[in-house]
Amino acid sequence: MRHVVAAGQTSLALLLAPGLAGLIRWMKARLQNRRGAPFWQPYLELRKLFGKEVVVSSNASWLFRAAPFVIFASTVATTALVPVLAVPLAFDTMGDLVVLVYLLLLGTFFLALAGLDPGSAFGGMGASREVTVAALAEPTVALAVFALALSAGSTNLGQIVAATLADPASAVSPGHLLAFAALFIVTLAETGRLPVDNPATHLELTMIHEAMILEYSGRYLALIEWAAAVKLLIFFALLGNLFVPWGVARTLTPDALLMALGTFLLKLLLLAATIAVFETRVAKLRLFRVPELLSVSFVLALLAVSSSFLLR
Amino acid sequence: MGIFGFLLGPPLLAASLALVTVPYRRAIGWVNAALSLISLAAAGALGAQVLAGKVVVAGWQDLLRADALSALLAACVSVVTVLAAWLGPGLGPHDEPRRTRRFQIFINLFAFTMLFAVTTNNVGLMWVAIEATTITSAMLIALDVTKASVEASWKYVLLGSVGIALAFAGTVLAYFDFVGLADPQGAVLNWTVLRAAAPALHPEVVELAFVFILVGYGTKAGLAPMHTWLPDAHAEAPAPLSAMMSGVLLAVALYAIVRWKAVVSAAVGPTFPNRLLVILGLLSLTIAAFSLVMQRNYKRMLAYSSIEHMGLMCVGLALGPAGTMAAMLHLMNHTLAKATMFFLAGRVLYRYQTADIARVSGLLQAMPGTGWLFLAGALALVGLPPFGLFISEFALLRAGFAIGRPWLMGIVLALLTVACVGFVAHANRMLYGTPPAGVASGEEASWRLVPLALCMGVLVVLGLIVPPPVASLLVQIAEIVGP
Amino acid sequence: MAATFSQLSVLGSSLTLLFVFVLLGRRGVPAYVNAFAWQSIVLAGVTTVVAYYGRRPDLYWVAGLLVVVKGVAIPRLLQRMERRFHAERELEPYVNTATSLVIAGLLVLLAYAISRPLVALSRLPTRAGMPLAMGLILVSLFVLVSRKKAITQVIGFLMLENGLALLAVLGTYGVPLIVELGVFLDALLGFLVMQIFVYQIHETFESIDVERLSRLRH
Amino acid sequence: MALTLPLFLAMVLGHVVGAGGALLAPTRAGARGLTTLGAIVGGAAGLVLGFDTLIWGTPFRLEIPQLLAVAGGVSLHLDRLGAFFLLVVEVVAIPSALFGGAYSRVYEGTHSLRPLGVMLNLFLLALSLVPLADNVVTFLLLWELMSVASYFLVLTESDRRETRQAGLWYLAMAHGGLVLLMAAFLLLAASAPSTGFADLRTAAAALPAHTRNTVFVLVLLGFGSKAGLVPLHVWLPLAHPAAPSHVSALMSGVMIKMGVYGLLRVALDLLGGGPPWWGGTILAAGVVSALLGVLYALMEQDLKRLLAYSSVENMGIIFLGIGAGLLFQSYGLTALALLGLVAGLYHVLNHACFKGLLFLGSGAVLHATHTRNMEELGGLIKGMPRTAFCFLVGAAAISGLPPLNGFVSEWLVFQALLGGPQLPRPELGLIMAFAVAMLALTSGLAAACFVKAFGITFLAMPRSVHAAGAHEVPLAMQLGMGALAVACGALGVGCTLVVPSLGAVVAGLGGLPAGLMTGMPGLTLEMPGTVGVIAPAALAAGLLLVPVAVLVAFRLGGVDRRLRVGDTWGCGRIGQTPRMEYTATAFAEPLRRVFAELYRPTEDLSIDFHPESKYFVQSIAYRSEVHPWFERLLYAPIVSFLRRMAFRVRWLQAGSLHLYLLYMILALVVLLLVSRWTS
Repeated sequence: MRHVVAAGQTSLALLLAPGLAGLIRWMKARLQNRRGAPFWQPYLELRKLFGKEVVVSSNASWLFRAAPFVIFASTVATTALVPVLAVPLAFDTMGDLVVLVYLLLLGTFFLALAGLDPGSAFGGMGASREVTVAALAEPTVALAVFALALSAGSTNLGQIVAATLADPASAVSPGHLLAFAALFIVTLAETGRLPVDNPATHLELTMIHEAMILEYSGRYLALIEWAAAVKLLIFFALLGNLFVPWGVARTLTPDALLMALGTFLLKLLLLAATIAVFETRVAKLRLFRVPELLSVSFVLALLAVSSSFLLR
Repeated sequence: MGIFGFLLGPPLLAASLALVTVPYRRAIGWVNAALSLISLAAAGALGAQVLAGKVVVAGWQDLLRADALSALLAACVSVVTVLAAWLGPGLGPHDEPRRTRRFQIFINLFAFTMLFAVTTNNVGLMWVAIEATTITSAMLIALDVTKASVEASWKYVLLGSVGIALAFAGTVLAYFDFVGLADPQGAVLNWTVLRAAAPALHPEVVELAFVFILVGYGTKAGLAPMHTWLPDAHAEAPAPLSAMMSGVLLAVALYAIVRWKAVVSAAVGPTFPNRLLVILGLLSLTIAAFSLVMQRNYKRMLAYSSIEHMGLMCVGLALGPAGTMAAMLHLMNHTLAKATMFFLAGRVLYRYQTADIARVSGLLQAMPGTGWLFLAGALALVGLPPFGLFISEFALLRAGFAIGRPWLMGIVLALLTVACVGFVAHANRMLYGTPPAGVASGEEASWRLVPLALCMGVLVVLGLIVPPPVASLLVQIAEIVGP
Repeated sequence: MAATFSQLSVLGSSLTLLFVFVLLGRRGVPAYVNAFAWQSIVLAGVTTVVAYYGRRPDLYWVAGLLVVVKGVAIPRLLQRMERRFHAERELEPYVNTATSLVIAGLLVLLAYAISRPLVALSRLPTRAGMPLAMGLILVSLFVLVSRKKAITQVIGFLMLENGLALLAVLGTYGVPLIVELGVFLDALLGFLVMQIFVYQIHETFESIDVERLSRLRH
Repeated sequence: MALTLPLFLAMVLGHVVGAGGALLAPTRAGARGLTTLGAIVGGAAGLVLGFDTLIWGTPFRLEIPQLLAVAGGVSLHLDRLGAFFLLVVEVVAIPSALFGGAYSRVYEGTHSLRPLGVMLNLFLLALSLVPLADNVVTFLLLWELMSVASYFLVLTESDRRETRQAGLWYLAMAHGGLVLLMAAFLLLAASAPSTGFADLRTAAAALPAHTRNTVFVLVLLGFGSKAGLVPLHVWLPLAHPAAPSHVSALMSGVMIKMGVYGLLRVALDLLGGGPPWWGGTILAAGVVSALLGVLYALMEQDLKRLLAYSSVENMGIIFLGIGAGLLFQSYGLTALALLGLVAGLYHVLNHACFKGLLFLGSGAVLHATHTRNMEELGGLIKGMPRTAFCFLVGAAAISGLPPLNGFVSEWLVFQALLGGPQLPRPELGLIMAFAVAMLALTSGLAAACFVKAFGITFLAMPRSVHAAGAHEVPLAMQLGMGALAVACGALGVGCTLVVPSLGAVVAGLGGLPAGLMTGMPGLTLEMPGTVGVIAPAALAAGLLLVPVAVLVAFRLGGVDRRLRVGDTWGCGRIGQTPRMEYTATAFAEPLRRVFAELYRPTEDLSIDFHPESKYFVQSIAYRSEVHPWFERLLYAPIVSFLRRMAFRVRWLQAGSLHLYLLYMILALVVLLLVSRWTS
C-alpha cells in the first residue's frame, strides 16, 4: 500500500508539474493585464515537442543526448523522497534532504555539461552562470537543512514532516520562519525565476537556463522542460510541506489522502500566486547582483540556525 | 710501538721518497699509494686492538697512545689519505712533475702530522702536530700560484697560526695549574696524567684555559667566528687537499677540543664546557646555514657545509654521552661524505673550468657518474636518508631532546632546514638542465669514480646499519669523553 | 733569593712587553725587526733566570735556542725581506698611534683582569710576570689586527709567540723539553712558510699590503 | 594467518625487483616492463596484506633491531589503521603502475626513464611501508624516503625550468615538514624508554599539557604540509602538475593522504586525543583548505594544476571529518567521533580513487595532445571516448554526485557535522553549522569546477590542432583508468559493505569503541550518530530505472524518433569556429567577479587600433591572472628574512684579514667574559 501511495505521489508530481508552470504563467499574464495562455498550455507544448524531430548539433557528442535522461531521472528520483501527500514515506530510507540537494546538483551538472557540448557561446554562458548560481545557493540550502535537522533530529524528509506534525508549535518558531524565507529565495534562484533568471525571455545577455537548452529540440527538450517543471514543484512541495506540514496524511485512508491532496493543491496555488505577484513586481537583477541576494538568503539561514540554537 | 710504526711510518716514508726523487717519477706515486694502504691497514688493526679492550700505548713517557677516540680519528684520516693518494696528482701520465712532487711531499707530511696529532698522548705534542698541519697544508693551497690561492694561503697561515698560538696559551695555562699541584720534575704533558689529575685542578684556571683552547683549536676546526679562513682555503685548494682539510683536518682539530673537554669536564663539571660548545656550535650553524643560501661558488658551498657540520658536532658534544656518540658518528659520516664531495667537485671543476654555480648546469647529463654521485653526496650532506648523516643527526637530536633541551634542538633543526634548502637549491641548479655549450659529455677516467662510489656505499651502509664494532667504539668514546 | 728571582723575572717580562709597544709607536720596519730581536734576547734572559733560580737546567738549552733562532736568525731573514721590498714604513695603520697606545694600555689592564686567578693561585716567585705575558699576547694580537703590511704582521705574530714562550716560562718553568723543541721547530717552519708567502704576495700582488688581499669574499 | 610475512616480503621484493630492473635491464623497453611488473606485483601483495589485516585483523609485526641500531632499530607493525592506508596506497598504485607502464614510453628517448622506474618503485615501497612504521626512526626514514623519491619523480622532466623550481619548492616544504615531525616525535620520545610507538603511547599520557599541545601543533604543521593544508599547500599546485601523470596520481591520490595517516596516528593514537581546540583547529583548517582549494582550482586553466588545487579542497573535506571526530572525541561523544573519523577515512579512500583517476585521465589527455592548457583543448570526447567517459565518472564522483563514492563520503561528513548541536557548548554547534554551509559551498563550487574541467577539455570543438588530432590512448592506460572508474562506482553503490569495516579501523584509538552499524545491513547506510539514512544502491537503481522507463515509454507512446544533425545555432552566422566557444577563463569569470576580494585579479587589456581609424580594432590582448596574495603575505616575509639574513652573513666574510683577526679576538674576549660572568 505504502509503495502504491509512493508511486502515486511521484506520478502526481510528474502530472501536476507542467500545470503548475502554466498556472504561474497565466497568473502573471492576468496580473499584467494580458489574457495569457491557459494553464494547460505546457501540456500541449510537451505533446508537441514529443512529436517533433530532433536536431542535434554536429559538434555535440553522446553526452548531449544522454543528458536529458540523466536530468529527468535525477528529478524524478527526488520526487520519491519528498512528502507530497503522506508520511511516513516508502522511500524515506533511500535518501534524505542532503541526497535531494545532491540529486538536484546532479541534474545541474549534466545540464551545464550539455550546455557546453554544442560549442555555442550561449550554451557556455548559460552553463557558467547556472553553476555559479547553483554553487552560491548551496550554503543556504545546507543551513536550512541544518535548521530543520536541528529541530526534527533527522534529515530524512518524512521524519522531519512527522516531527513537525507531532509538535505543531515548532512550525511557527523564528528558526523555521527564517529558514522558510531563506529557502524561498533559494527556490527563486534554483528554479530560474525572477529576479535571478527570467523564464520568459530569450534575450541572450540575461539568459541562464534558457541559454543552456538553446540547442535542444524535440523529445530532449520536452524531457528537460518537464524536469524543470518538476523541480519547481519539488521546491514548492518542500516549502509547503516541510514548513507548513498541516494536511499531510499520516494514515493511508482515502479521506486523509483526499484531504492531503486538497491542502497540497491549495499550497501550490498560494505559492504560485506568491511567485506570480513577486515576479510582476520585481525586475531582474544584474547577474553580478545575484550573489548579494543569495548572501541575504545565507544570512537568513544563519539566523535561523542561530535562533534554533538559542531557543532550544 | 710496531703498530704505530705501520700507521705513522708510511706517510713519513712516502714524503721522504718524494723528497729525494728529483725529478718526480710516476713510480713514486704508485709506491706512495700502496704505502697509504699500509697505513690504513694499521689504522684498522689499531681499531681492532682497541675494540678488544686494549689501550695501545708505546714510546718514551707513553708518547703514543691510542684509545677508541684515537682509533676512530686515525681511521678517518687514513681513509681520506688513501683517497688523496689514489685520486690526487701522482699517478697520471700528464701530471706536471714539480708540482706533483711538491704535492706528494706535503700531502704525506700533512697526513703524518694529523695521524700523529690523534695518536700522541702528549697534549703539547698534539699542539705541535696540529700547528704543523697548518704549515704542511698551507704549502699545498698555493700549488698553483694565483692571486686567489696566495691570498687564501696567507689568510689561512696567519689565522691558523694565531689561532693555534692561542690554543698553546690555553695548554700552558692548564699545565700551569697542573704543575702547581704536582712535582714539576715528573710532570709531562700527558693527557692521561692530566685527565687523572683533573678533579684537583682549579676551576677558574681551567675555565680560562679552556676558553683559549676552544678559540684556538676552534679556529682550526672552522668554528665561527674563527671560520673565516675556511671557505677561502677550501675553495682555492686542489681537490685532494680540500678533501683532506674538510674531511679530516677539521675533525682532528675537533679531536683536540674533545680531548680537552674531557679534562675540563672532569675538573669543573660538564656545564661550563658544554655552554661554550653550544655557543660556538650554534653560531657556526647559523653563519654557515645562511651563507649557504646565497652562495655562488660550489666549493665554497661545500666549505660552508663543513662549518655547518662542525657546528652541529660541537652542539652534539654538549649533549651528554648520547650526544657525544652521535657527534662522533656524525664526524665519521661527514668525513666520508665531504671528502667524496670535494673529489667530485674537483672533477666538475676540471670539466667545466669554473667554480661558479651559475655556470654549471646539466651535470647529470654531461657527467652521469659524477653527477649522480654528487647528487647522492648532496643529499647525504643535508641529512637525508638513507645516508649515515641522517642517522647521526637523528641520534644527536634525540640526545638533545632526551636531556631536555627542546629549544636548543628546535633552533638546530630550523638552521639545518635552512642549510638543507640552500644547499639543495644550488645542487639542483648544477645537476639539472642542459650543459652549457662547449662542455663535453661523458666521463673521463671513470675508474676514479670507483673509490668515491665505494665511499658513498659505505655511507649508505652506515646509514642503515652501524656495524657493531663502530657502535662499541662509539660507546667507548662516550666513556672517554664523559658527561 | 726568591725576591731577586721575582724582581728579575718581572723586570724581564716588563721589558719584553715594552718592545711590543715599539710596533705601535714607530713606523719603520727596521725598528720593528730590532725590537723583535731585542725582545727575543730579553726573553732568553728571563729563561736563563728561571733556569738558574728554578733549577731547571734544560731551560738553558731553550734560552740558547731563543738567542740563536729568534734573536739572530729570524731577524736576519726579516731584514733581508724588508730590504727586498723597500717596505720600510708602515703607512696609515687602521688605528693611529695615539689610539693604538691607549688600546694597548687597556689590553694590558684586561690581561691583569683575566690573569688574576692565575696570580692568586700560584706560589711561584715568577707569578707577578704572568699578567705581563698575557698582556704581550693581547697586544701582539692587536698589532696583527691593526697593521697592514704583511711583514709587520709576521713580526706581530712572532711577538705573539714570544708572549706564549714567556707565559710558559713564567707560569710553568717551561713546558717539557720535547714539547719545547717541537714548538721551536714549528715556530721556525711557520716563519719560513710565512716568508715564502710574503714573497709570493709580493710576486702576485706587487705589494705586501695585506689590504689588497680581499678578493675572496662571501 | 602465517601468510603475512611472505606477503610482506613479496611486496618489498616486488618493488625492489622493479627498481633493480629499471636500473639494470639491458633494453629501455625491458626497464619499462620490469618497472611496471615490479610495481604491480609489489602492489598486489600489499593489497592482499592490507585486506588480510583490515578484514580479519591479522597482526603483522617485524623487528629488525640490527638495522638503524643506533637510532632504535627498524620496527614494523601493521594494525587496522595502517592496513587501511596500505589499502588506499595499493588501490591507486596498481592502476597507476599499469597506466605508467604505457605512459612512460615517451621517456624512452631521454635520460629520465631509468631513474623514473627506480624512483617510482622506491616511492611505492616507501608509501606502502610508512603505515607500517612502528617507531620514530623507521617512520621518519620512510617518510623522508617517500619525499625524496617523489622529489626525483617530480624532476623527471627536469629540462623545464619550472619543473626544477617546483622540485625545489617541494623538497623545501617536505623537508620543513619532516623537521617539524622530527621535533614532535623527539619531544614525545624525550621521556620514553624507547622510540617505539607503544612506548610513546604510554609516555604521552604522562606528559604535561603544554608538551602535548606543542607536539600536536608540530604534527599538525608537519603533516599538514604534506597533506597540503592551506597555507602549507604551496608546493602542491607546483609539484603535482610537474610530475609525470601517473606519479601525480600517486602523489595527489595517495601521498598527501599520509598526512592524514600521520595526524591520526599521533594525535589520536599516540596522544589519545586532546582538548577541544585540537579538533577545532583541524576543523578550521579543513574549512579554509576546502574553500580556498576549490576557489583556486576554479581559476586554473592548467588541467593538472586544477586537479592539484582540487586535492587541497578534498584534503580540506577530509580534515573536516577528522576535525569533527576529534572535537566530538574530546567531549566524549564517541558515536559522533567515530562517525566523523569514518567520514574522513572514507573520503581518503574515495579521493584516492577519483583523484587518481582524474590525474590518469589528465595524463591521457597530455599523452594525446601534449598540452595541459585547457584553452587549447576541447572536443576530445570524440577522439578519445573511453578516456572521456572515465574522466566524466571521476569528475562526477569528485563533485559529490550520487550515487558515486564522493557523494557517500561527503554525506557522511555532513552527517558528522550535523551532530554539532549535541556539543555541550552552543558556539561550537554554530561553528559546525558554519562548517556545514562552507562544505556545501565547497561541493557546489567543486561541481562548477569540474563542469569546467570536463566541459572545456572534452566537449565542444577542439581549440587547437593538438586537440583536433587526439586519439585514444593505449589499452594499458585505459585499463588503469577503467579500474579506478569502476572503483569509484563500486565504492559509491557498495558503500554499505565498506563503511562498517572502517569503524573497526579507528576503534580502539583514543579510547573509541568499536562502531556498531544499524540500519538494514548491506542496503542502507546508517551509523550511530547519523541523523539521516541513505541507500545508495537503491538510488542508483532508481537513477538507472527512470531512463529505461522513459525509453520504453517513448517506444510505446510512439514518440518521434527522428534525429537530424545540423550546425550549432550561431545567431544566423554561418560557420562556427572554435574561437566563438566559451573559454575556460570565461567560464570561471562570474565566480572570479563574485570572489574578486579574495582573488585580487590583475587584469591587462591592450587594444591595437587600426592606424587609419580607431573605430577598427586590429587585435585585442586580454590577460588576467590570479595570484594567491595571502601566500605572498605569508611566504614572502619568510623568503625575504632568509635573504636578509643571508646578505648579513655575507658581510661577515668581507675579505679583510684584519677583520677576521678581530673576530677571533672578539670571540676570545667574549668567551672570557662569559666564563667570568657565569662562574
